[in-house]
Amino acid sequence: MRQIVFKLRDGALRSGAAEVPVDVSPLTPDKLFGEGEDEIKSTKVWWGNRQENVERIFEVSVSGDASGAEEVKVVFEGELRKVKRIGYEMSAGEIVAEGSVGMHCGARMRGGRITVNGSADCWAGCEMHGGTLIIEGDAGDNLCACYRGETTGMTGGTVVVKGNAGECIAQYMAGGEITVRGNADMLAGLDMKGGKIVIEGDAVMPGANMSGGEIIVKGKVIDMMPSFKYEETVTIDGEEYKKYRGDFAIGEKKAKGTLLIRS
Amino acid sequence: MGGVRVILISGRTLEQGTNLENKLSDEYMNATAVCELSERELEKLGLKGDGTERVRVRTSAGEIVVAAKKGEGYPEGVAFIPMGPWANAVVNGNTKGSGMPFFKGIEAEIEPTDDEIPSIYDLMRRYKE
Amino acid sequence: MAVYTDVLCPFCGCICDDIVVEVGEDGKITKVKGACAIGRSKIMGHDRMESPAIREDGELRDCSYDEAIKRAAEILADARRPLLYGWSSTVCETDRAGVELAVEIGAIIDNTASVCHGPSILAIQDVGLPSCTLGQIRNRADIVIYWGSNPVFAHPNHMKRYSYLSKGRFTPGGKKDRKMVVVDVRETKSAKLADLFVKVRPGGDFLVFSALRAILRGHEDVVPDEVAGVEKKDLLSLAEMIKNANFIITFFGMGVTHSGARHNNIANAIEFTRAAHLHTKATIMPMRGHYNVNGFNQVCTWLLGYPFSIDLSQGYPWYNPGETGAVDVLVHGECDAALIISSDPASHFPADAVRHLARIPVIQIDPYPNPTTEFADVVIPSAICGVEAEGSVYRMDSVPLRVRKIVDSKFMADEEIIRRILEEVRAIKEKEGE
Amino acid sequence: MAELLIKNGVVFDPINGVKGEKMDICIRDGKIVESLHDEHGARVIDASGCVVMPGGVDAHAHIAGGKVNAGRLLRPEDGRRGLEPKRGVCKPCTGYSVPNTWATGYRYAKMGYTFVMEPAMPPLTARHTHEELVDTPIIDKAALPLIDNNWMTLQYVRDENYEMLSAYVAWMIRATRGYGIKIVNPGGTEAWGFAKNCGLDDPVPHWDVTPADIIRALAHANERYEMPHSIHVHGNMLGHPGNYETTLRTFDVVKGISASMQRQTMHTTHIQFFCYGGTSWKDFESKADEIAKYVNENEHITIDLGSIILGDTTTMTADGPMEYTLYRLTGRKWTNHDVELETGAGIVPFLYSSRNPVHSVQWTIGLELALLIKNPWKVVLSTDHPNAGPFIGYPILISMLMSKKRRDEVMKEVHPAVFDRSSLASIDRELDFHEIAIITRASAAKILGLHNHGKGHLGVGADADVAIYGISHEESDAGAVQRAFLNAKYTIKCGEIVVKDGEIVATPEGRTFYVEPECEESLMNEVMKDIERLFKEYYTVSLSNYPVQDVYTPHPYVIKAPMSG
Repeated sequence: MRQIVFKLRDGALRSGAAEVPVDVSPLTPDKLFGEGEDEIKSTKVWWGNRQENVERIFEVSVSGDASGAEEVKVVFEGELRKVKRIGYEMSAGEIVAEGSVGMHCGARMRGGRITVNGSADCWAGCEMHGGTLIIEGDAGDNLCACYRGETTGMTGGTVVVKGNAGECIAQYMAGGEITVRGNADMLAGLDMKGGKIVIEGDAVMPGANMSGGEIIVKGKVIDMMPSFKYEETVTIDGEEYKKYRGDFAIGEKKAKGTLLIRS
Repeated sequence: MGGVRVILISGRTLEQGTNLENKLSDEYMNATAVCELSERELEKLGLKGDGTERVRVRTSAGEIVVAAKKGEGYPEGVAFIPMGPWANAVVNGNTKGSGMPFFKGIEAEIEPTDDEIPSIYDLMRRYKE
Repeated sequence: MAVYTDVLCPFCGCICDDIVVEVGEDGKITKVKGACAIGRSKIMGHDRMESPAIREDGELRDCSYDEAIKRAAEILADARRPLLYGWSSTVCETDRAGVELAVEIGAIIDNTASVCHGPSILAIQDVGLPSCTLGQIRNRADIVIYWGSNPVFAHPNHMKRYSYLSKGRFTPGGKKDRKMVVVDVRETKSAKLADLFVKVRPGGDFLVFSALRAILRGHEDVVPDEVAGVEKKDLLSLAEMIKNANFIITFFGMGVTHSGARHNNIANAIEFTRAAHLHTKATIMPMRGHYNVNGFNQVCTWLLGYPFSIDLSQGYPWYNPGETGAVDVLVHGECDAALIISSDPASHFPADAVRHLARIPVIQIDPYPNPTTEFADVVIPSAICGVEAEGSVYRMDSVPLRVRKIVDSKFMADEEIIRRILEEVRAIKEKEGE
Repeated sequence: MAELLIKNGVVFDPINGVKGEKMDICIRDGKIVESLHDEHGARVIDASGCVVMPGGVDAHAHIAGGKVNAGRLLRPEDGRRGLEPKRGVCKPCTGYSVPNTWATGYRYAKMGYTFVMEPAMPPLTARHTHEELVDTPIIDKAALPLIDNNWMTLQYVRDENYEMLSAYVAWMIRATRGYGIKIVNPGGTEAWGFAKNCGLDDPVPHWDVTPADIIRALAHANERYEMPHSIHVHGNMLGHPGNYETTLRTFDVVKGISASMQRQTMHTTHIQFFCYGGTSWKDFESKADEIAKYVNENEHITIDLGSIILGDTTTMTADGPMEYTLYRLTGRKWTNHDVELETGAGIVPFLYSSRNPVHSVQWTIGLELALLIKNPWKVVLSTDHPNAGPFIGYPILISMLMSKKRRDEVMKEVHPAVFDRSSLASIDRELDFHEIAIITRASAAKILGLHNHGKGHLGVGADADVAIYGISHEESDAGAVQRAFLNAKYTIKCGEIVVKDGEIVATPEGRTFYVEPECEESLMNEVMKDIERLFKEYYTVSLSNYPVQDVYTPHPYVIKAPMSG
């Protein structure tokens, strides 16, 4: 087992009155498992419009050995809100972020596990295909959605958000499962085609343009879509839910989405 | 005298547009440092809405003092400030992953005040501090 | 005295091109005919920034163009995350130079669309845009819908030249051959002229579009009796109007892009248009604000593949409004220098964004002083495009036109200013041995 | 300018009858010359073991203008598929099927191409097309204005006033700085203004003319001048099962009209999309054999292939109703942009899937055509970029046309419908380098009439546009062929080395070619009265703001087209 710790140096991201984000997409178990300590420290990361050695920005410590990415644990420490693309495209191993993280955490992830001990900014788990993403705090907007122009978002994997989630989560979702313990803001599951979303709190206009998949809302629905059809009341785990089908705005043939709202 | 809770929207007006490239002028300030309210809201606030009275508008993003004016066509609970620096003093900058802040549909609280409307220079000075 | 006819108006996205301008012996404009009040005011001109200036000890000190350009280049060459913003009230030639500058320094480049019709662009990228040029509407449209848009104020000549009040081949009777519908949260001046006014509660547009789509696709049974403050019977009669039309156009404005679901409102408006197209010819168009806001989006798209909010820091274009928008990078305190051209973010950005802008070095290029000047560190006055400088512009319907130079000016044109800054930046980089 | 000598290459220059001969090419001041002034001072490229051809000429690729840009805008996801950071002399590149203008210039140059025809320029937005062409580096280019659905055209065709029509056409080509007459779904695009379409012999709604009338009249108008190119036709019913019959009838429309120059009277474009049999997508089949038969038997027609590259692409055409049909099939994104009084445009992303029987058969058709049409001078390689696939797929097509083995391999991977509904499996013909040189440069140059203006050949006086491919003229391995044609060893543009070892080393600006038909003044004055009325009553721009100004063609190459005698 190998552990690599990146501790953000105080003030390392400061440039005048600004704090310029750093892109840590090269710092995944996949990319680092075979590298020596010196190589890891001199890995280039983009900080604004120039590349820097990772060591200039993070204190780096490496312990243990690994024969593959799955035996690597990467830990990020410090004030991580301006640290972007943690675990970008990772396929194996583990990443733990000790604090709230910047945008695109776990985006395009295919496997492995990311734990954020804080909140995650927008586009966490975007276009995720596999693996596990646990966010102890809140998730920002476009969680598990897709980048501009794509028409398929998350296709697989598991995501748990223990706090609230922002707008447009899981847009164009096609597979996998998302649980939000708190509330989800506007348009959860927009354009959803498959997979499952469980929102334990409230949701605003969930399921618009849904053509497949399932959304379960345990709290209130604010602004129910006017283009869903009530079908029946069903019982899940001893609780009664109203079951709706939609979205009829896209036509009856395509309206294969299921929206379950606890009554 | 209590305040009222409204949904605040900002947008273009002809006067605002005409003075768009003359923003340091009094005309621009007169055109944009204004909150238009429906008769109902004005009644609740005990104001005439002739443009001589002032209100304080407060949102989660900040607060601003502007002139109160009667607006036509507004449903109850909706208030309007022409787009510009006074409106933006109370607009939240979080774009929620879209790049676009909420310039319209902002929850706001409005109350009468005797405080002065800040000039454009006062407003900018605030930002510099 | 000289008289210029068919002059193009450099104010809004309508770009009226039948203006008459008279110029006196002294080379000053004396009269503007055929323009709306806003356009006339723009062409006539008023108080200018007289000299380039650099801020020293808190005060602006007049200087030469050379000195201001050099200082601007130093600021930009030094920055880690510079923002180049504005670009909508200038010509495409400037925008092309701006893109080259952004590529050179690894900047974020963004235009005013990001606080205007940026959401419309995001929506187009999601679903597309069934649209047309304005002449199609003039000649064919029998239903004109203004949704969240108030043309009487924002585009005063729009109805007369291009839509409700104009006359064309299949609409020889003008407004007698058309019906006008206004959808808004308040009864605007435009709404008062409409044959049908539909009042939606603020933020409710998304729901109304979805209900109309379901109805147009034959599923009115699922729609509840009231949707976002609109009675179902009103939705049904609007849908009936649409089904019986020959050609419908929906013009939408910031009433939809600025509120509620923002870009998803527009995506839904476009989906509504597609549903209407099952019954008739249905088109939709954003009411673009600045005369060349579209032009910048066009230039950026052909040069960089994306229309606005582009981050070039890593050498290739990364496009992600919400992360790379001007408001985003300012509110997040990310950018460490800014060049603002033909725009005034101090007035038009939310307070949090302006606060950060006030803290970082700012270069301003503009014919006029404005609130952004209050904290600009370098100020470079420029010639007014369409009056003192010529160039390409794109109308709201993407028709490219060339605005003209009518009078001489002592001020440098925007394009030249940007090209000079670019040259200086290259010289600095060469010195640094990059 | 310094002299350049290309030594020891095996040269294929079909226009000059050079068929794989080892010979030297001398270059001075951007032109091919007989011999050098100073052989010792000249820069020498040793092309031993290489194939040398004139710079490639693309007769039909949508690379610039409002529609292309709307395609880029529509597809940021496509943009991300072709990202390349700035490097050396190159600016950043984006896009796979809809690349940015920089990438377009670089990628063509890397394939050894030096001239591209943008084949669909809406007159009202011609300025936009030219702005993008100017920003497309290295290559020379031209654009064809759409003149077939214009109200003025329809009116003159209806009135059978062909004199006025020819004057109007001349004015349009000059006003737009265009190269010739483009026709796209004549009548159908006008009908699309009210969401309708029409067939070759149906009356156009509100106009009392048929598409066939329009095509015939425009062919006559074109031949009144010594136009370098014939009418360039995308006919009616593109992409519909059973459309091959319409295609054959369209060919017949201009039969008997004599050309003013030594060339075809009609170039029919991306003909793959017009070779469909069957009555629906269920019994859809290739009719490439029928089309090839007609082309073999008649001299007035030339074609380009519009061959499919399997995979994702972006379809875009002025044929608005066709794109709407495609959108209804896919249910994905759809952009439509009708242009007042003139034309329209539709854009739909599309995936040609090897698992789909229709797409697989479509894929065979382009190859069938190239192999069944006996005379390669009637054929131009194209993908109707990006409609049937992006232009960077040309090397794939070349390798297929040169290798029966490669075709057989791919046929096994695609849907088996290709064995029943297409004749491709039974065709043994393999094109050689000479024939490839014809269909990728020489025939295109002749069909466009560019061979008289220095393009498509290496004769003395021609533009020094040369492609040197790092491959032996005896090589038969399809993979090696594909690699060689994707990244030229050298590309020389007007005497300047722009590509070396597959990398861009210089990015000069290319020229814009346009034609000036020379109409009699009195006739022109008369037609101007009609044009003035048209602008006043129906257009939303003033006549004086309509024509493209000089500034949009900073490097012009003007071809005069006098009235034909």
